[in-house]
Amino acid sequence: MTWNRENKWRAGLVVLGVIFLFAAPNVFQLFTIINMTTAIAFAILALSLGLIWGYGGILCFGQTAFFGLGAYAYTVAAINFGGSTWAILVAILVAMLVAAVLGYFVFYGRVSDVYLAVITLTATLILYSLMRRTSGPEYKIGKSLLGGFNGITSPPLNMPWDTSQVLFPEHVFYVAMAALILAYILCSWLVQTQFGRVSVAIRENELRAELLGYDIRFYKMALFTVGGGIAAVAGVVFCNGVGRVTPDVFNLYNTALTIIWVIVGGRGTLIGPVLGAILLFYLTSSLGTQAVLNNNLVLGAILILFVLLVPKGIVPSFTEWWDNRRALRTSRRKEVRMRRRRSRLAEANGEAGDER
Amino acid sequence: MDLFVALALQIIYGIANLVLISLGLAIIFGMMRVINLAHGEFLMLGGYTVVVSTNNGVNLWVAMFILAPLVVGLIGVIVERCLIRFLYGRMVDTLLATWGLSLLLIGLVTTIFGAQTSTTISAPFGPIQIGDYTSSGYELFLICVAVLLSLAVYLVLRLTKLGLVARGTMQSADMAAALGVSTSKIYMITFGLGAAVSGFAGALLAPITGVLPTIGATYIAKAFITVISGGAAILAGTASASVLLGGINGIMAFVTGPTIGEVALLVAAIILLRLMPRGITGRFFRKNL
Amino acid sequence: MKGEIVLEARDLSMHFGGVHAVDQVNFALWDNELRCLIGPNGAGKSTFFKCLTGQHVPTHGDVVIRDVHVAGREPHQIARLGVGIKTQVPNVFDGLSVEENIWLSARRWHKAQRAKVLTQETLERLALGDIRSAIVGTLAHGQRQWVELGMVVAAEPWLVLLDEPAAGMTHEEVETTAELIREVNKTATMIVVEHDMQFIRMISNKVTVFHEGRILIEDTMDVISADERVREVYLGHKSQ
Amino acid sequence: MSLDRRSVLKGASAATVALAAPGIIGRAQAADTIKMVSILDQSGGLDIYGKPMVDATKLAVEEINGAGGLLGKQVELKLYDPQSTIQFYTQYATQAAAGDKAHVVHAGITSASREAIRPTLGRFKTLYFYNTLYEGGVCDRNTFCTGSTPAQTVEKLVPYCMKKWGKKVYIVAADYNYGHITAQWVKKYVADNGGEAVEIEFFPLDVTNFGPTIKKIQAAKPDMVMSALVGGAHVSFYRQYAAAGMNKNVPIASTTFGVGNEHTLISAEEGNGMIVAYSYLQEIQSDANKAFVKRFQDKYGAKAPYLNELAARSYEAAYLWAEGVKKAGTTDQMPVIEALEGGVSYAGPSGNISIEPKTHHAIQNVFLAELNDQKFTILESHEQQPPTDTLLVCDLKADPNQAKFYFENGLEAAGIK
Repeated sequence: MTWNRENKWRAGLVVLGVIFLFAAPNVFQLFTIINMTTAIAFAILALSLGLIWGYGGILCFGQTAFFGLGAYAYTVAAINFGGSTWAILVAILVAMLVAAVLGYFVFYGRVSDVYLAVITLTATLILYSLMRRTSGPEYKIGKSLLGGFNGITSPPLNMPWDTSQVLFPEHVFYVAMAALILAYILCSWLVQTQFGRVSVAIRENELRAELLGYDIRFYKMALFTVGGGIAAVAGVVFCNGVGRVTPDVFNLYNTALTIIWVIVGGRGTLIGPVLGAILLFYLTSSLGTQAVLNNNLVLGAILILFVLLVPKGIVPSFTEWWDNRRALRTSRRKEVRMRRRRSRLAEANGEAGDER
Repeated sequence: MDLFVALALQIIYGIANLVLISLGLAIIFGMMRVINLAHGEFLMLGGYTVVVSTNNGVNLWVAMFILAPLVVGLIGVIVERCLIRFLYGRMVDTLLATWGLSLLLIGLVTTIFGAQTSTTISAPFGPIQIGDYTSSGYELFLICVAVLLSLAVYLVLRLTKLGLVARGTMQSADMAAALGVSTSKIYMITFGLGAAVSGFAGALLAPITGVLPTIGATYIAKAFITVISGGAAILAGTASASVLLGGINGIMAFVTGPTIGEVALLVAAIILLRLMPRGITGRFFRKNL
Repeated sequence: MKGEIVLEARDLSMHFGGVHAVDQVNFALWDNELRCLIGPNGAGKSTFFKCLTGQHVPTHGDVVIRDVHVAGREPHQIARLGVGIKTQVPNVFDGLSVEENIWLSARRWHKAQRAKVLTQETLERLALGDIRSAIVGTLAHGQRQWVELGMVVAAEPWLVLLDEPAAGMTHEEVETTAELIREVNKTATMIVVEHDMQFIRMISNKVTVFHEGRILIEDTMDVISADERVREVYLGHKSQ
Repeated sequence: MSLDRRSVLKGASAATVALAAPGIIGRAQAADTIKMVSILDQSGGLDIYGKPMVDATKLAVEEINGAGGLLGKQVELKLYDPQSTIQFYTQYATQAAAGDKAHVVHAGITSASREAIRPTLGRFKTLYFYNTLYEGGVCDRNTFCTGSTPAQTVEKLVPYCMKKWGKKVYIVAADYNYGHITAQWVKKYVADNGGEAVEIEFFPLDVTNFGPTIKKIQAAKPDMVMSALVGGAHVSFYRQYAAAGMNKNVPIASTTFGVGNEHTLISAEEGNGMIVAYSYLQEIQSDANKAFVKRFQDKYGAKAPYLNELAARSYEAAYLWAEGVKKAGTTDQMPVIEALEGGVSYAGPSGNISIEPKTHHAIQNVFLAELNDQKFTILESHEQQPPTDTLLVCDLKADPNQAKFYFENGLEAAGIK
C-alpha cells in the first residue's frame, strides 16, 4: 500500500498548521490575523469540494449552497438561541440534511457529470433568488429576520456553553484555523477508510463498483452529505470573519470560484484546494489594493497563464516535480556508481576507460 | 383576446431570447464538450461591437449582421488557437481557462472603454399595435431572426463536414477523433462559429438591453442551464429546452411576477434533469441535431 | 449431475424501439454448471447478459436467481446475491493499483482481516503477484482482463457471469484464461458469453446458441458444432 | 473590554492581546500624513457606480493637498477595490482601520456593503462616511450618510409628476432591500398626495427580459411609472419599454435612473421626457458647479464619466470631512464628529451641504430634472432639505450610543406607516 508516504506528508502539514495556529498571532499584525479568518473559511469550503469532487468524482457546481446555508443557519440559530454553541451544530445539521435530500434527489435519479453540475448550480441560484427577496418583517425565523439582500449580522462565537464570553474577531482566527486543521484531518482519515476508498473506486468506474455490489448511489449521497457538512463549517467560520451573511454567498461568482480554487490547487489532493483557495484569496485581495490595472484583467491573465503552464494544479505539479527530481537524483547517483564501478573494472582489466 | 395575443407573442419572444443567448454556447459545448464560461462575454463583445461602431457612424444593420459576428468570431478563433486548443480532452481545465478568459475580456473592455459607454442606437421598427396593446416590432423581428439563425446552423451542421464531426461527437465524444479528419481545423472553425453566433446574438440584443462590460454575467447561468437541460443535441436540445424553460418563465413572470418567474425557470430545469438525467435530447429526439 | 435450477429467464424480452434484441427467451441454468452463450454479432447474447446483470431493465419477462426476482433491480442488488460479473469491455479501476482493485472486491463482502487474506490469495491464484502495485490503467489489455477476473473471484461468488473474458487476447493468454475459468468453476456456477469456438471447446461442454434474439439450440459442444443451422448462422458472419 | 473576556484564549497567545490593544484603544499619532481610505468597487458589476466616485474622490484629495493640505499635513488617499464582493469590504475595512490606521474611511455603495463594514469601523473607532443615495435609516454616531434619501427626493418627485401626468402610479423596483423600501416610500407619498399605486413589481437584479411586465403595465393603464430599478441589467427595462412604444404613452419618473449613468446607456429618443430627482446633477448652472465640472473633465479628459450624485457627493463629502477636521483642529474621531455635528458646512457644486446632527445625514439641495437628448434639464430646485425620513426614527442627540440601521427590515418594522 502506498499510504505511508502520503500520510507522512499529511502529518507534516498538520504539524505545520498547528505551528501556524500558534505562531501567526505573534508574527502578523492584528488586521492580518482578523482577515485571515475569511481566507481560512474559503480554504475549508475548497477542502469540502476537493473531497467530493477530487475523491468522489462529484462535480458539484453549487458547493456554496451548503456554505451559505451553514452561514445562514448558524446566524439564525445563534440569534434565536442567544449563543453560538448549539448554533454551530444546527448549521452543520441543516446543511447536511439539505445535502442529503439533494443528494438523494440527484444520485438516486442517476444524474451525473455536467447534468449534476447544472442541478447543483441551479439549486444554488434558487437560494440566491429567494434569499435576496426576504427583506421585510414577514420573513423571519423565530427571532431572526432574514434581511434580504443586505443579509443578517451574524452573532459572534462565544465560548462553548458560556454566552458571557464572546470571542473577538482576532480570536476567531484560532477557531477558524483549528476548524481547518480538524477538517483536513477528517478528510485525510475519511479517504483512507473503506468508505473513502470505495468512493475513489466509484470515481474511477461506476459500473465496476456497482457490479462488485456497492450501492454507488448511497456512497455518493453519503459523501455529498459529508461534503455539505464541512462546507457548513466553512460557512460558520465565514460569517464570523465577515460579521455578516448576505445572499451573495449563493451567487454565480462565488460558486464558480469554488471550482476554480480546486482546479488551481489540484484535484485528487486535499491540501491542493486549501492552497488554491488561500492563494487566490490573497491574490484577488492584494489586487484590490492597487489601482493601476483593472483587477479582472490581471486576474484573468494570471488564470489563463496558470492553466497553460501548470495544467494539473499546484500540488500535483509540485509532487510530480519532486518525484522527478528525486528519481533523477537516485538514477544519477546510480549512474555515477555504475560508472565508477565500470571504470574500476576497466582499470582492473587494464583497458582504457570507455564511457560507453 | 388582445392581451392573449400580445402575451403569446411576448412568451414566444422570451423563448427566442433564450435560443439566441444559448445557441453559441450549445455549438461549442455540443461539438467540443467545452463549457465556455466566457460565453456571456462573447455576447457582451457583440453588443460592444454594435455600440462602438454605430457611435463611429457605421450603419446599425452593418454593425449587427456583419461586424459583430465577424469581430467576435475572429476573437473566438484567436482564443481557440492561443488557449483552448491546448486543453482538448481536459474539460475541467477549460472551465478554469474560460473563467480566466471571461475576467480578462471584462477587464480589457473596461480598461479600453471605461465602466460604461454611451450609445446612440435604439430598437428599430417601432411598436406594433395589437388591439389595446403594443408590442415591440423589434422583438417580432428577433423572433424571425432566431428561427432563421437556427435554420442556418441546422444547414451548416447538416451539409458540411463540420456537421459530420458534430454528429459524430454528439453520438460519442471519442468518435470525432476516430474520424481522423483534421479535427484541429474543425475545432478552430467550430469555436469561431460558436463565438460568431454568440457575438451576433449579443449584437441583436444590443438595442434592447444595457451594454456594459459586466453584463455577460446575467446571461451565462441561464444559457448554461438551457444548453445542458437540452442535452447533447445542439439544435433540438437548445430549442426544446428554450421552449420549455422560456415558456414557463414567461407565463410565471406574467402571472406572479419576475422573481417567481426566474425561480420557476430554475425549478423546471432541476425537475427536468432529474427526470431526464441526460437532458431532453438524451431521451427524446435522439437522432436530431 | 443436474442439481437445482439456480438461474432462470422467463419469457425475457428486450426491445430497443422496434428492434427485438432479446425476444421471449426462456433459459435455465443448473447448479455448478459452466454454460457458454454463443452467437454471431447482434444475436442478442450481450443484451441478454445485460438483462441478467441488471444493466438493462427487460421490456418483458423476468429473471429469477435462486428464487429472487431480479428483473429491474440495480446491478449492485444483483451482485449482492453473490453474483460475480465481468463485462465485455474491461471495467476496472484504472487509476488504482491491481491490489487495490482486488481489495475493493474482497472488502465488499468480508471484514478487513479476511479481505486482506483473500486479496493475497486471489493475487496468487491469478498470478498477479508480480504486478500487484502497478496502476491498472498502465497494464496491457490481457492483464486488465485478468484483474477484472480477479475482482470477480475475490468476492467468492457462487454464480459468475462473464462477458467475453478472452476478447482481444493472444493465444497464450486465452489458454491461461481458460485454465482460470475452469479453476473458478470448481467453486461457482458460471455463464460465459463468448464467440471464440476454440475457447469454448477448452472450457465447456454445454452451449446455448443465440440467433436473432432467440435461443437457436442448446446442447453439447459436439452436437452444436455438427449442427447445420449453427454452421449456417455462423458462416454467414464469422468463421472460426 | 475587560481582561476577563480576553483571558478567554490567553493560553493560546498572550501576544495577541498585546497586539490587539493598540488597535482597539487608539491609533498612533506620529503619522506625518493624514490618511483617508476609500473602499469602492472599481471592478465587477458595481463599477458603473464606483468608478466615477473614485475619480471624484481623487480630485477632491488632490485639490485639498494642492491648497496646502489639512492642519499643515498632506492627505494621503488609499484606494481599495473590493471587486463587488462583500467579504472584501470587511477585509479592507479592517485593514484600513487596524492596519493603515486611517483617519477616515469613505466607503460603500450598496447598503449590504455599508452594513458589513459599519460595525468594524465602529469597533476600531474609525470615522466613516457613506456617500451613496440610499433608503435612509442609519443611525450611528460614527457614521455620516451624505447621500440623498427618499424623503428628500421621492417626496419632491412624486407630487411633481403626479400633478403633471396623473394619479395612477405603477411602481417597478429592484427586488432587494433598497428597492422594497424605496417602493414603500413611493407608495406612501403617492397616497399622501391623493394618488393610487396600482401595482408594485420587483425585479431580480439580473433580469434582462422585461416583456411580461411591460404587458402588465399596458393592462393596468397607469398615468405614470415610478422606477427604482438598479444596475446594468435593469437598463434593459427602459429600452424595451421604449421599443414597445410605451415611453410616448406612460412617462417614467425615477430616483435611481442616472446614478449609474443609465441615461447615456440608452439612446436619446428612448430616454427623452423622463423625470428624476437628485441632490446633484452635472447640469446644475451654478458657477461653482461649472468650475467643478471643468476641473473634473480637465483631469480625466475624454474618458471622464458623467458626474452624477454619487460622484459629486463623494467629492463634497471629502471636503465636508476636511472642514470638520479644520474646525476640530485635529483628525481624532470624537472631535471631528462633534465639529461636524456643530454645524460645519461646505459650499460645493451642489450648493450648501451640512450635517443634520440628530441623524448624521446631510441637509442638502434637491433638484428635479427632465431628460432631453441624454442631458438633464433642471426643472425645480429645493433648497436645504433635511433627512425627514431618518429623523422619524433616529435621534443621536438623545441616544448617542446607538449604531442601528432602522430601515433594515422595511418601514413597518421601524414603526412608520
